Amino acid sequence: MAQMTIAQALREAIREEMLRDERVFCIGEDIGVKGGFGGAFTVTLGLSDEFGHERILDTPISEAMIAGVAAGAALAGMRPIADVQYGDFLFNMMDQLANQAAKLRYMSGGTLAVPMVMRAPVGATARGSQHAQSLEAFFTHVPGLKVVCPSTAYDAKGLLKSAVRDDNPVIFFEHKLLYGSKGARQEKGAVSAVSEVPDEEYLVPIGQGAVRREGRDVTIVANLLMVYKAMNAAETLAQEGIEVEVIDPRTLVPLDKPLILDSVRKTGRMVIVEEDNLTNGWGAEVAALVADEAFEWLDGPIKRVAAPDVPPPFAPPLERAYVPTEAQIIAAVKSTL
Amino acid sequence: MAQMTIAQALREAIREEMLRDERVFCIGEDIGVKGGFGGAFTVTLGLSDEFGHERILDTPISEAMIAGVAAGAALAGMRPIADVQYGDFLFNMMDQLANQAAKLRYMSGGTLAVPMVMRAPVGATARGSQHAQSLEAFFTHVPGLKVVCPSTAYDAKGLLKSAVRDDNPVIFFEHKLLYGSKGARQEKGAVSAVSEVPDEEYLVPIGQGAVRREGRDVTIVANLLMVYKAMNAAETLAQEGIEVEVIDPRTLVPLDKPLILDSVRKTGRMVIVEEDNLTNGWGAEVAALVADEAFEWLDGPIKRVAAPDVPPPFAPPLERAYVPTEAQIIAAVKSTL
Amino acid sequence: MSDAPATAAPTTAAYSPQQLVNLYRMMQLIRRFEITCNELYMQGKIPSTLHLCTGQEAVPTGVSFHLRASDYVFGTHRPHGHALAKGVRAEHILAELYGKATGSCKGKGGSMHVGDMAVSMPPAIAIVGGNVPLAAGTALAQKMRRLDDVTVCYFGEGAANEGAWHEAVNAAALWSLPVIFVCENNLYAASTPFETAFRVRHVADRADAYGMPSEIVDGNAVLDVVAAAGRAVARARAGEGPTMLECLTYRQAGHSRSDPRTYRTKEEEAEWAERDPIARFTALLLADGRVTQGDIDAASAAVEDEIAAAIAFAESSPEPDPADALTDVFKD
Amino acid sequence: MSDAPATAAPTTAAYSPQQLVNLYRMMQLIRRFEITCNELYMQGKIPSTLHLCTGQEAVPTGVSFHLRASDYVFGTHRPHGHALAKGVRAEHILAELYGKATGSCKGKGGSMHVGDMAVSMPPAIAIVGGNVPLAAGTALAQKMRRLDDVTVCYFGEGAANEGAWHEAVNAAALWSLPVIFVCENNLYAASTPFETAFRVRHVADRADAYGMPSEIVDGNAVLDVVAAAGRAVARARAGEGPTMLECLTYRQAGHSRSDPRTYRTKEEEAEWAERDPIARFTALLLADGRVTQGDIDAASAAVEDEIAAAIAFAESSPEPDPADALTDVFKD
Ligand SMILES: Cc1ncc(C[n+]2csc(CCOP(=O)(O)OP(=O)(O)O)c2C)c(N)n1
Ligand SMILES: Cc1ncc(C[n+]2csc(CCOP(=O)(O)OP(=O)(O)O)c2C)c(N)n1
Ligand SMILES: [Mg+2]
Ligand SMILES: [Mg+2]
Repeated sequence: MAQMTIAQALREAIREEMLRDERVFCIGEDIGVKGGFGGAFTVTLGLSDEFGHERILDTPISEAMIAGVAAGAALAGMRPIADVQYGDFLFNMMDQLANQAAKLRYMSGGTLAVPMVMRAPVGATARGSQHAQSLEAFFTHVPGLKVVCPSTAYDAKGLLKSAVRDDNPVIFFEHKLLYGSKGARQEKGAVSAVSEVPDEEYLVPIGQGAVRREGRDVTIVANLLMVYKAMNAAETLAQEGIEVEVIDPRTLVPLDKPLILDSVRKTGRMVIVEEDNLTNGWGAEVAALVADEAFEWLDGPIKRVAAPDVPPPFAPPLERAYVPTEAQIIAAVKSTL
Repeated sequence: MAQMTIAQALREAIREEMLRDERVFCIGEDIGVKGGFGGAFTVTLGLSDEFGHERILDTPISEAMIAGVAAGAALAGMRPIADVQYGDFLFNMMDQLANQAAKLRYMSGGTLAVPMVMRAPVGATARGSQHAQSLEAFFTHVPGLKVVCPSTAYDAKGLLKSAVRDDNPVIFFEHKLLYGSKGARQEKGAVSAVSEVPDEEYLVPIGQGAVRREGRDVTIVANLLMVYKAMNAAETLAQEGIEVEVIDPRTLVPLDKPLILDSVRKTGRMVIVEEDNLTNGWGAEVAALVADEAFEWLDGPIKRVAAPDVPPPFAPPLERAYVPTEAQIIAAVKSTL
Repeated sequence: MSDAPATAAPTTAAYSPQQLVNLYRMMQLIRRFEITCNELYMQGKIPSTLHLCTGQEAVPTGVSFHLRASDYVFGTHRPHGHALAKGVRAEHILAELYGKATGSCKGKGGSMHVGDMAVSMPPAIAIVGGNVPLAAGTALAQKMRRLDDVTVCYFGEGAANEGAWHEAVNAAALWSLPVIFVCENNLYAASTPFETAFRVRHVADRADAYGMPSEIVDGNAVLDVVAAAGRAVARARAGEGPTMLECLTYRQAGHSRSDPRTYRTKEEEAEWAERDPIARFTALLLADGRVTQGDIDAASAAVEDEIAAAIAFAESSPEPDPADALTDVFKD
Repeated sequence: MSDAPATAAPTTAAYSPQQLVNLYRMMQLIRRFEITCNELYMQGKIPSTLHLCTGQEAVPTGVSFHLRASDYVFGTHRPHGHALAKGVRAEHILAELYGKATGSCKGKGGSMHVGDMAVSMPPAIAIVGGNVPLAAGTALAQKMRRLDDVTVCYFGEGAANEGAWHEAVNAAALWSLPVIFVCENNLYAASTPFETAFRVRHVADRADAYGMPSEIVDGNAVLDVVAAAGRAVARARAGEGPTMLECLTYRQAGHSRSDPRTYRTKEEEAEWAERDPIARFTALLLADGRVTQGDIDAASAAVEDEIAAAIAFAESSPEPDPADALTDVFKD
C-alpha cells in the first residue's frame, strides 16, 4: 500500500500499462520534453526517460491532429493515451472526437475499433474563461464515447488502466484541484485526493459508481471536486440529523443507473452537484433519468447545484460565486425535504 | 400574405435585413457562387446577384475561419449571418463558437458585443453519420449563445430577423426536411412547413414558445421536425379521447420556461420529443426543469422520446429506427397516464 | 518542391501487357460503376445523394497500383473510386449504397462512408479534411510497429483549406510518417472554383511550408500517376517520409446528385472531355501495340459482368434488421 | 518571400529624439511591468498564473509605433506587452491581474485576457491560434466599412501549427485583408523547442503557402521592428493586403509562473541576454548622441512612477461584487 496523489496514481497507471502492452503510448503537448513539465500537470513527468520519446510523443500545438492521430493509430492496432493541457481545448478537436473517433466503428459496421484515451483536466482555478470549464456534458451527449471522471487516486489509477484496455474511445476527465501536483505545478485551493493505492495491480471497472457515504434521507450525486464538497455538506447536515447518501458516479457514460435509482428509491429525494454549467449539464440527464424511472419514489423536487450559465470568471471573488459551494449544497438538500 | 417555404422565408428575411442594414452580410461555403447552389439548401440563392459577392461572401472550406471571422467582424461593427452546410460541421468551429464568440463579451467585462448569426441545417436524411445530427444540446450548454430552432416558415422569417438584430451570437438551427427546397435540392421525405407569411414586416421574439395545440391531459414539448410528428400523434390520441397540448419552444436559449411550466401545471403530465440523441439532449434539461419547478403538479413520470444513443445510420430502415416516430410518441404519452 | 506536370509522353515500356490491361480494367470499372450508380440513383434505387468521380479514375487506379491489402487508404465523400481501386468489391460497395445488410459497412455507412477493413480501408470520411489526421495516425502506427506498410490519404483540393489538414500534414512531415497525401485537384470544391479559395496556384505549393516533398501530376494520365505514386510509395516504405501528390484532374459529373453544373462552362467541360483519362490511355495502348483492341474489349466485357453481378447482388440482398441500428456503437 | 533578418545596423536618423525616447520608454515600461508582476505574483498578490514577455519588449513596441487607437490588436496568452504598447494603461492591466473591479475587463478576464476596448484591444485570447480568425474578422469589417484602419494579430511561433491559424491566414491573404500577422518566435512553445514542432526553419516560410508577403525581423532590435512593421502597416492601410512578420526573439522569463526553464541551457539564455533589446537600444541611442543619458534616466524615472501608481491603484481598488459574476453574458 502506498499513499498517492492523483497525479502520481495516473503516472503509475500509464507506466504499468506501457510496460504491460507495447501498443500503449502517450501523445500530447509538452508531455515528454527533456527538462520539461510532464504535461500541464506533471502526470507524464519522467516517463520519457523510461520509455523514450517515441512512446511519449511530444506534438506541435495541434489538438485536432492529436485526437485524429490517436484515433487513427488506435484503429491501426495501437492504444494511445492522448493528452490535452486544459479541457477547454477539447473544442479544438471536437470534430475528430465527435465525428470521427466516436462514429468510426459504427460507420464501419462494427469492423474496426478505436481504443484510445483522451485525458483532459477540468475545473476552475483562477485562470479565466478559457482554462476553467468542466466539459463532461459535451461528451456524455456523443454516442460512441465513454466518459470517466475519477475523484480519488485509487479510482484514477484503476479507471485509467481500464480505459487503456477498453476497446473504445474514452474521454478521461481529471480535476485540476485534485491532482495534488507538486512543485511548480502545485495549485492554490487544491483539495487532497490522496488515497491508499495497493501495490498489486487492480482495475476499477468503467460503469460502476461508488457510494461515498450512506444515508437514508437524501441522495446526492456529485463528481470530481464536487464529491468532496458534497461530503463536507453531508457532514454538516448529519449534525442536524439529516442523513445524506453521497454517490460518486465515477463514470458518466456508461452511467451506473441502478446505483443511483436504488438510492433514490430508498431516500425519495435527490440533489445533483456538478461544476459544469447548469443548463444541459450532465446533471440534467441524471435528473431526467430519475424523473422518469424513479418518479413514483420521489418525495420532493429534484434539485441541481451547478455552476451558473456564465463563462468561468477570473477574479477569485467572482470564481467563488461561480463554483458550487457547500452552502448551496446544504440549501438544496434542505429544499428537497 | 404569401405562402412560403422555410427556404423562401429565410431568404426573404436575409434580403430584408440586408436592405435595412448595410452592416448585415452573409458568409459561408457555396452561398453566392455564380451559377451555384445558394448554399447547401438554396437559402441564399440569387442573393449575390442582388447584393454582390462582397456581402454574400463565398469562403474556402474553413469552418473555424468562418465562425471566427464572423465573430471578429461582429465585434468590429458588422452583423454577419454565417452559414455551415451541415450542422455536423459545427464541431469544426466549436472552439470559435464556444470559447471565443460565446465568451468574448464576458471576458471583456461587457465592453464589446458579438452580434452574429450561425445558421446550421440539422436532421437525418439518409446521408449517413456525418451529415445527419441534431446538435441543439451542444449549444444550449454554452453560456453566451442563444439557440433558435423554427419549425414553420412564419417563425423562420420572424426569428431570423430577430436573430440578426440580436446583439449576441445566435445559433440558428434549420431542419433539412422542413426547408421545402426545390429542384436539385429537394429532399425525399420532406414535410411541408409552408405557412402564410405577411407582406408587412414582422419579428418573432427570441425566447417565446408557441402552443401548437391546446390540450388538458398531457403536455408535449417538441421542436423542428418533431413538432409535426407530435401534432400527428396528438391527432391520433384525440380520437382516443386523450387531449394533448403541443408546445413548440421555438427557441431553446432563452427557453420559454413559464409557457412550459404553466402547461405542465395544467396537465400534470409531460413528454419531450427531440431528434437529438437521448442522453443529455435538450430534452433532459426540460425534464430537469420540470422535475424541479413543477414537481408538485406532476401526476406521472416525465417521458422523453429521442433518437437512441447511436450515430445516425445510413440505410433507410435503420434511419427509420433512429428518428423518433409517431408511434413512439403515442406510446410515451400513454405511459404517462 | 513542385513543378509543372511532366509533359514527356508517358511510356508503357516499363509495364507488362497484363499490368496495362489491369490499369485499363480498373479505370473502366470505376467509370462504369459510377455511371451505373447514377442510373440507379435516378431510378430511385439509391437513397439520398451521390458524389461521383467520373473523369478522375486515373488517380486511385494509378496510386493503388503500388498498394498491398495491408496498406491503409482513406477516402473522401467521393470514395467509390478510392474503394474500387483499393480492392473493395463492387458488389459490396453497391450493396452499401443501397443500404443493404450485405454492404461493406452493413448499410450503416452509405455512399459517403464506403470502406472495407478486409482491405484496410476504413470508412471514407465525409468531413472534408477530416480523414487527414486519421491517416497520419494509421501511418504513425505503421511506423511504431516497424511495418513497411503505408497509408494513402485522398483529399480534394478544397480540403487543403481545412485546419485539420494543416495540423496533420505538418505532423506527418515532422515525424517522417509513411503516408502519401494524394490531392485530387478537380478545380472545384462543390461550386467553388479553385481561385475563389486559394491565392496560390497549386496545393502542392503548400507542401514546402511543412518541409514535405511534393509533385504535381497529370491526374488524367494514369501512367504519370503510377510513376509519381511509385516514387512516393517507395519513399514511404523506405522510411523516408511522406510525399504530397497534386493530381490535376476534372470531375465530369456534377458535385452531387442532380447538380446542374451551371457554375462552370460547357467549353471547359468539353476541353476536359478531350483529356478523358480512359480514352487517352486506350489510345496510348493501341498506339503502343502490346495491348490489342481484343484485350480491351475483353476487359470491358469483364467489367460489364462485374457491374451486372453487383446490381444483382445489391438488389437481391436483404435490408438490415431495424434492430441493428442499435449495434456496433461500442466494442465490448 | 522571406529573407534572413537585415543585418545592417539599424539607423536612428529617421526618428526624432522624442520618438526614440518614447520607444525606449515603452520597452522599459513593459520590462518593469513584467518584473513587477512577477514580484507581486511571488508575494501572492496576483492569483493563479502569469505569462511574462520580458526579452520580447521590442516587438509590440515597434509594431504599435504605427498604430492608432482605432486599429485593432489581438494579444495572446502572453499579452501584457501587447496591451501596454497599444495604450492600455498599466494601472488597468495590473488591476485586472489582481482581479479588481477597476481592471480593464472588470476582473472577469485576468492576465491571459487583458484588453481594453477603449483602445480597440479585445480581450487577449488564450486559446493558442484562436485569435487569428477573430483578427481576420475585424480586418474584414475594416475593409467592408472602407476604413483605413488595420488589425494586428500577435501569435507565438507555436500557434502556427494550429488549424485555425491556417484557415484564417489563408482567408486574409485571399481577401487582401488589412491585417498584420506578427509572429513572436521566441524559439519555444512552453517547453517545446521550435525543431520539435516544425520541419521548416521559419514560420515566415509558410506565408508563401498562402501567397502572402512576409519578412523575418530581428525582434530584439526595436528599430528593425519599427521599419518592418511600417512597411506592413502601410501596405494594409493602402488596401494592399496582409503581411506576416516573423520577429526572432527570446523569452527571458519562464513560460509561466515558476517555470524552472530546465528544458533550455543557461548558455542559450546568456547568449540572448547579450541581445537584450533594451540594453541594445540604449547603447545605440547613447552612441548616436541625439538622446542623452539624462533623457533615458528621466524616462526610466517616469516608468517607475507609472508602475508605482499602477500598484497603488490596483491595491486600493475594490474587489468585484460577487453578484457581477452573473452579468455581462448577454447584451440586451
Ligand atoms: C468540414 C466540411 N465542410 C463542408 C462540407 C460540405 N462539402 C462536401 S464536399 C464539399 C466540396 C469538397 O471539395 P473538394 O475537397 O475539392 O473535393 P471534391 O468534391 O472536389 O472531390 C463540401 C464543401 C463537408 N462535407 N465537410
Ligand atoms: C489551443 C491551445 N493549446 C494549448 C494551449 C496551452 N499553451 C498555452 S501557451 C502554450 C505555448 C504557446 O507557445 P507559443 O505560441 O510559441 O507562444 P509563447 O508562449 O512562446 O509566447 C501552450 C501549449 C493553449 N493555451 N491553447
Ligand atoms: Mg475539388
Ligand atoms: Mg514561442
